[in-house]
Amino acid sequence: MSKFLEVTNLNVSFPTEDGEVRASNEVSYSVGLGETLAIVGESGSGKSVSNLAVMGLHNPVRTKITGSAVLNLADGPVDVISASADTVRRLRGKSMSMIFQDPMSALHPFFTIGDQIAEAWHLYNKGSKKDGIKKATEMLDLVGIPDAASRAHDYPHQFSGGMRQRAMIAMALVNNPSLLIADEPTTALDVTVQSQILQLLKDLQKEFNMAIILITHDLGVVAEVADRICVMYGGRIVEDGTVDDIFYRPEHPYTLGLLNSVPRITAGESHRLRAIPGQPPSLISLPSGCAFQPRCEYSTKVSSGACASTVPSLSDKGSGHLSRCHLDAADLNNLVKDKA
Amino acid sequence: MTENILELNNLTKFFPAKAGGIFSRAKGEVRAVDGVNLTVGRGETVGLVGESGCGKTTVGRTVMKLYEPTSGQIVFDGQDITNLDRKEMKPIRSKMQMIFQDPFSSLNPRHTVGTIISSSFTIHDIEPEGGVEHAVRELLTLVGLNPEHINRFPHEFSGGQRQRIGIARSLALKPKLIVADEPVSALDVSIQAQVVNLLDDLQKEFGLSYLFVAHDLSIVQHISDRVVVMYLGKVMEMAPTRELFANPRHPYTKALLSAVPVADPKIGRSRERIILQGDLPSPVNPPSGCVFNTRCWKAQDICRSVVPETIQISPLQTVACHFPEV
Amino acid sequence: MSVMKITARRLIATTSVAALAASVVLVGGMNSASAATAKPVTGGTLNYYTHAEQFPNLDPQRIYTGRDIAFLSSYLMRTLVSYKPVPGKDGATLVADMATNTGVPSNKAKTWKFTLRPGVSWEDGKPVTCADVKYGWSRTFATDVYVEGPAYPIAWLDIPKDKDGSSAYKGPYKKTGQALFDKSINCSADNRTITFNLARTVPDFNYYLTYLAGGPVPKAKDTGDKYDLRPMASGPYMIKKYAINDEMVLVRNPKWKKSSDPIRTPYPDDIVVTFGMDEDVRDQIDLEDQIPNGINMDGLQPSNNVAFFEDPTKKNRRMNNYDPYTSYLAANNSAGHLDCLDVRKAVFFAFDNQSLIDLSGGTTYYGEMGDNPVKPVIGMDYAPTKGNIHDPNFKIGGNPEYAKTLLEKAKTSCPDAYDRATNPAKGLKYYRADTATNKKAAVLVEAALKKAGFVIETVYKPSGTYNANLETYKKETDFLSSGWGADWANASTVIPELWGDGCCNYTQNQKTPEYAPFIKKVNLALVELDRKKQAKMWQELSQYGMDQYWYIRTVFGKSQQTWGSKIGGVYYWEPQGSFGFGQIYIKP
Amino acid sequence: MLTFVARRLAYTIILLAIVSLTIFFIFDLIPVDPARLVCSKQCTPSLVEANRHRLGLDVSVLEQWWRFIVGLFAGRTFGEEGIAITCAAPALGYSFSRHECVTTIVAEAFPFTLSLALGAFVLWLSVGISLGVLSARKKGKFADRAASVFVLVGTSLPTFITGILVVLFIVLQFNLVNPLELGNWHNPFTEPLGWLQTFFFPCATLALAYAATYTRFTRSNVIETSSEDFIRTARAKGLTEKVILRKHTLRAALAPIVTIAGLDFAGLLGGAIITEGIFGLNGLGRLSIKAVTQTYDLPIIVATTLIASAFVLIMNLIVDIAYAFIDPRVRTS
Repeated sequence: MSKFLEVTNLNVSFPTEDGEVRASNEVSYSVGLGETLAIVGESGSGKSVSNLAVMGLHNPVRTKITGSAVLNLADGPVDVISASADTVRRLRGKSMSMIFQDPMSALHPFFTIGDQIAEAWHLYNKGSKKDGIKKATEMLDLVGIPDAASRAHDYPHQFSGGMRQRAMIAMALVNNPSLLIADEPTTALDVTVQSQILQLLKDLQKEFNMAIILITHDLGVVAEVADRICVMYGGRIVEDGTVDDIFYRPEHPYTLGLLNSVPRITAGESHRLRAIPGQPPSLISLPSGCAFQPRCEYSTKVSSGACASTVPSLSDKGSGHLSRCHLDAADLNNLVKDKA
Repeated sequence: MTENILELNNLTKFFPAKAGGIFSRAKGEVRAVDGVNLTVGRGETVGLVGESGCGKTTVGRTVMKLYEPTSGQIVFDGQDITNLDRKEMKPIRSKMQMIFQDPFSSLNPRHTVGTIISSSFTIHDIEPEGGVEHAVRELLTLVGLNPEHINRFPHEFSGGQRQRIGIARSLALKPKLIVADEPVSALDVSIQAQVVNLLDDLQKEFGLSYLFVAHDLSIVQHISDRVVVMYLGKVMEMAPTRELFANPRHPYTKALLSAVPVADPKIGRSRERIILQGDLPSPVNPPSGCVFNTRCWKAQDICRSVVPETIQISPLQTVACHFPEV
Repeated sequence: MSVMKITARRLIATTSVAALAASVVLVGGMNSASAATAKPVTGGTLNYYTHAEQFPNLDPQRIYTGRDIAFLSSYLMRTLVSYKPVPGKDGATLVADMATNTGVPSNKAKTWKFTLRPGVSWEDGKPVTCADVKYGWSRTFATDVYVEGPAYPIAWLDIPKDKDGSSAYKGPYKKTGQALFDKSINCSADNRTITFNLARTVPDFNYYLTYLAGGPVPKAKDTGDKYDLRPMASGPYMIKKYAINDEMVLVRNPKWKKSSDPIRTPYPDDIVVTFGMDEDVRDQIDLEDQIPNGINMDGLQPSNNVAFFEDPTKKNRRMNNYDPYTSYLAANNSAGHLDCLDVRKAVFFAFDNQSLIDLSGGTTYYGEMGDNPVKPVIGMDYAPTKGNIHDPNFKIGGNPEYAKTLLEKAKTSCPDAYDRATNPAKGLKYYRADTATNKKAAVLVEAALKKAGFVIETVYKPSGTYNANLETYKKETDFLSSGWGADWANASTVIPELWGDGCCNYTQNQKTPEYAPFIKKVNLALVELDRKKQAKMWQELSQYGMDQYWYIRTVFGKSQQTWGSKIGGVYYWEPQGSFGFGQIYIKP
Repeated sequence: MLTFVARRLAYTIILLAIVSLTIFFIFDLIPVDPARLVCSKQCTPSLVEANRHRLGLDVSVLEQWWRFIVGLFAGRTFGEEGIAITCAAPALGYSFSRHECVTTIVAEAFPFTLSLALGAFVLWLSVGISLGVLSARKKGKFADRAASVFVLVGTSLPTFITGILVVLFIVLQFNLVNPLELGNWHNPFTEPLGWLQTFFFPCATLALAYAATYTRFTRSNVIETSSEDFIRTARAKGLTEKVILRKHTLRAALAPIVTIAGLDFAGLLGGAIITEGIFGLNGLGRLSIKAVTQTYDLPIIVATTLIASAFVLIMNLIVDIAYAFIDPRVRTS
């Protein structure tokens, strides 16, 4: 059975004066209805780029996109990469929606929250202006904004950060889309508000049976809401697996490093953090071979210097857990144990 | 020599809330910091946490005398610096340094790294042993940067490296206290760990004291000896790190901790979560009684009318709550 | 938008303006419109255009400029006596206008009598009376209201003076001293004969009556300051519209009778003056003959002169004449400045006059070196002086060697002045208005003087306020440049004003030992009734001042006029230094 | 909002008082004696003194200023004894060189300035904004390059050059306007064609430079706004590009233009000296420049300077209020 969104071999690059920025390289992932896929990576890992491509939000002139991203809609599949711009536009907001990191700048400062939500509704529904505001109020109520009927007439700057993000969600969901792409939706928010928003997303997913793609750098957030995780590094997916696969059976040295570098609130004794040395690579001049190789403490363990010369393939060691590393998962495990 | 490098006694900082225009009078005041008592011991790291708008950054800046305190007392290294003027603060400033959140805007883009770091010497008219350049190179080495890069400009460095430059600058005068205002929150996860480790190492090497202002509880837990939790300008709870995280006494601390996502799915799934309702009230018009009462699930009538006393629960732990957790 | 041309001529125009008469010095071989040979025709609209936004004044008692007197007296306002409206030398002849003759002097020219012609009337039909003339004269005394016009009546009429030198009569509005004034001018019973009683002999009194200021104003129509906008007409035209910054429209005055006016014949049906024309646009109109029935009232910008005056196809649309003005460089003769004849002479011989004249347009358009404050066009009062430009050592491009020898002489004759002029720590100061042209000129002056061993510094003063501050500057600077024109064909309006106790003596010569005998002779010359004898005295006085080098150099200026191809009857009216407006007609 | 307006109004009035007082002090400091300027051949001390009295310069600066302020509200009488001239309120002074109350002179000049400013304003806004939007939309393409040439020409050619070229070629060479009628006033309501004849070319000349600036400004604002997050949001909603541009981008991109356009317009209301000069328009700019350079007519200089600053201050107020309507963040905070 095919999943709702199937992204296959997606390449996104931007030609610039300094060279081609290869932001997304042979990226493949999929997400089903009711499922949450987290895409994890640091800044510059290309984690947002492929999703913007799915939404058709890249500047068509300045972006080169190849590969496919198929939405399996009720009336048949559509490849949003090859479809016409207008076709993709008609899917935006209706079949797939997106929310962004900074809800302040993502909302138009000059229009009321209600108007902005109603505008999205009017695109795909017939109704009077009044109906639109009514629908907007309904949605605001749904996302937990108290006194929604009067708050609908407020402007974004009159909302708090958390409420703005709720309003963004209300706007994204007003046409009942099957896919919600949430790009760092809680990064700009305080922790107490973050947990509210994450809970809201979970509740709404249940209610609407949505597929959610959560783009984030925060492993804590991922651990709490994701079903599957794709870890990205240097524009490539380096590891892809279930939450437990990634957190308890990581097969890529980068994933491992990332997990180790996060201080854990539950850890009893404070220990020295195991930082990953070096800097993330530039997408313009990726290292040859494995992009992580310059920072990888295990690269010397691979014979014949393959790490520096050959890009490892994203291989499935069974059970749908994929990793892009020259080292075998078992070998990696042994090396980690040796070190400890 | 006193035991504490820094003592804040009932520190208060109010900002006038203006409505604009030259004839408008102040409409009220933002009670950014409202009666904060806090100590930082020598060689100790005190984490100052809370959500945005809780006043933690204002505390840091008031300590540095970047803001004039409205009332209260700041004692640094045994000396009351509350009412010192700019000139009198100058010798103090060399012993008290600040690291900022944004490594992009806190470094002058037109100056080389060497100039930026050596400015600490020139401002205070200090000639370090072996000359300024030698000292700068040593500092660069110390924070893990290539000393050969002394003549490069800030934009030639990555975010983490820039934060290292900021740290090198603050270390130039061998300070006793460093106020670190969200020093890693602008950095990527893998880089955050590098900087946190660096701060750890430097503390061990120089016996530094840190007042570590951050919103990221996991980082604070990792680096701090003691943690102070603030909410709407007031200290809610203060405790040794382990105590605080293992056994939070203030409902707000508890909610805050439970809201922090844990990078461990199993724990995340199993633990009980407290999701606070609503948003932070406005600091211009804070709730009466306990400032947390509007979001507190344990709030009673008394919470809405009486400001809770700060209770000493154990020698090192205080909490300001009518109904602390047990 | 216009860049103000601060040429020497402009400076003159702002300090003083005048008219003169007598002998004609047409520029040899230059283009000048021939007098009307064709028969003039009546009809059409005559256009004038100017960059100025208005006439400086229309109120007769406030007018001092030759061009405006020429214009207004030709069309609008008659005077008791007028200059003959003809080209050439004859133009300086006085003719009776509203009066029946050019005046009858008696009592050693202390009493002058005039009689009004019958039929002379205002535009409202009322006759012009002696009372009107008397009232007109009285207005000159209202110095708190009118300051612009000539002030000869205050100096001449037999009215006592207050302690501060002002007249005891304060004009018709304050009426202080009215009885004193009433005694000085008498009207006959029929209100047509007017008698002026003067405090001293004024041989050339009747020349003043060519000024509009000496003309009548009907008391009933006097609107004070506002009379300047709408004066009553007595001439063949009257004002239909006068809007500052816009235009003036003159139409025929139905009450004017040819029978009462021996000198005017109105040709155009109406006359329109357009104000505020951009200078580039104005010149372009002339160059391309855009308005064939139009006349440029200002003259072209110097940069356009060559294009117009050297194009033979335009030869009937232009003229180039000596104007009434002399521009001069006055030396500060007071102690502590150029109080040394040898030094002043050295400056004179050091000057590179050729370059300076070339800079301003050359001898063709700007003017020629003069030898006198009095200009040849004035007639009998001018005679070439000895010395200065006629000195064998004078070189128009400068003679630094000779200047050096003079300076060497000064070292012993007046060591203080020598020291000031040559000591690098002191040096001479030359105050000039801060304009582009002056800056270029200053370079030439400084270079020439330095060559002769002088130390000189040019001090630039704000150009807009330069003239207003001349009284202060004249005491501080070592040189001051300005200009002057005679009020009429008598050096009595030149020499006392520039070197004596008149308005515009910038030489600071009053404290020099040479001044006392000079002013004594000036006062004698002023009351000399024998015109020939008087002329001789002026010539001697010119020579005297030039010998002292009170003026270091003088330049006799020229001016140019241009007009459209359908304009006929143009000539240069010598005494007014302007068009003879009254004879201009539109060619069919 | 009402208190905001009232407060700003009070603020504006006080500022105007300060500005006017400053103007009086400045003109007092300038080393020019207007009393001396107007007398010609015979500048005796008594004459200068009489003149000072006539011009009202024989009292202290504060007194001069106070008389001016009183005159603004109560009218003023100049001169005395039989020839007194009364200027009705609001009296801005009396010009002895123009023999007219300054208020009348200004009232005559203002329609020219207003016509010029308004005409140019409409032209440059419509041209500037549409070109700016076009070139932002076609960034890097031919239309954008053509627009950038226009911007270059418009911003680098000073008005005095374009103005003279326009006059010399269009007016004189092709005889589109009779040079003697250049600058004639025509009532735009009763003689629209005459008005156009007088004002079209000056407005176009003046608008050229401004339109170029506004093209550049609009272009960069539209490009900048297009990369704003909320535009991405609008796109993510599924809005068409047309709606995004018209509703979302332009609304935000053009808001700052209100401020600069208001102030530019206010600046022009004080008089466009160069353009008025070239085209012979007797507006406030020409009035002041002539008063300064030719007649040193102090009452006119004071009045025009004050009027120009009043326009700027008042327009500032209007712009602020307008901005509050456009940008809810200003309104509600």
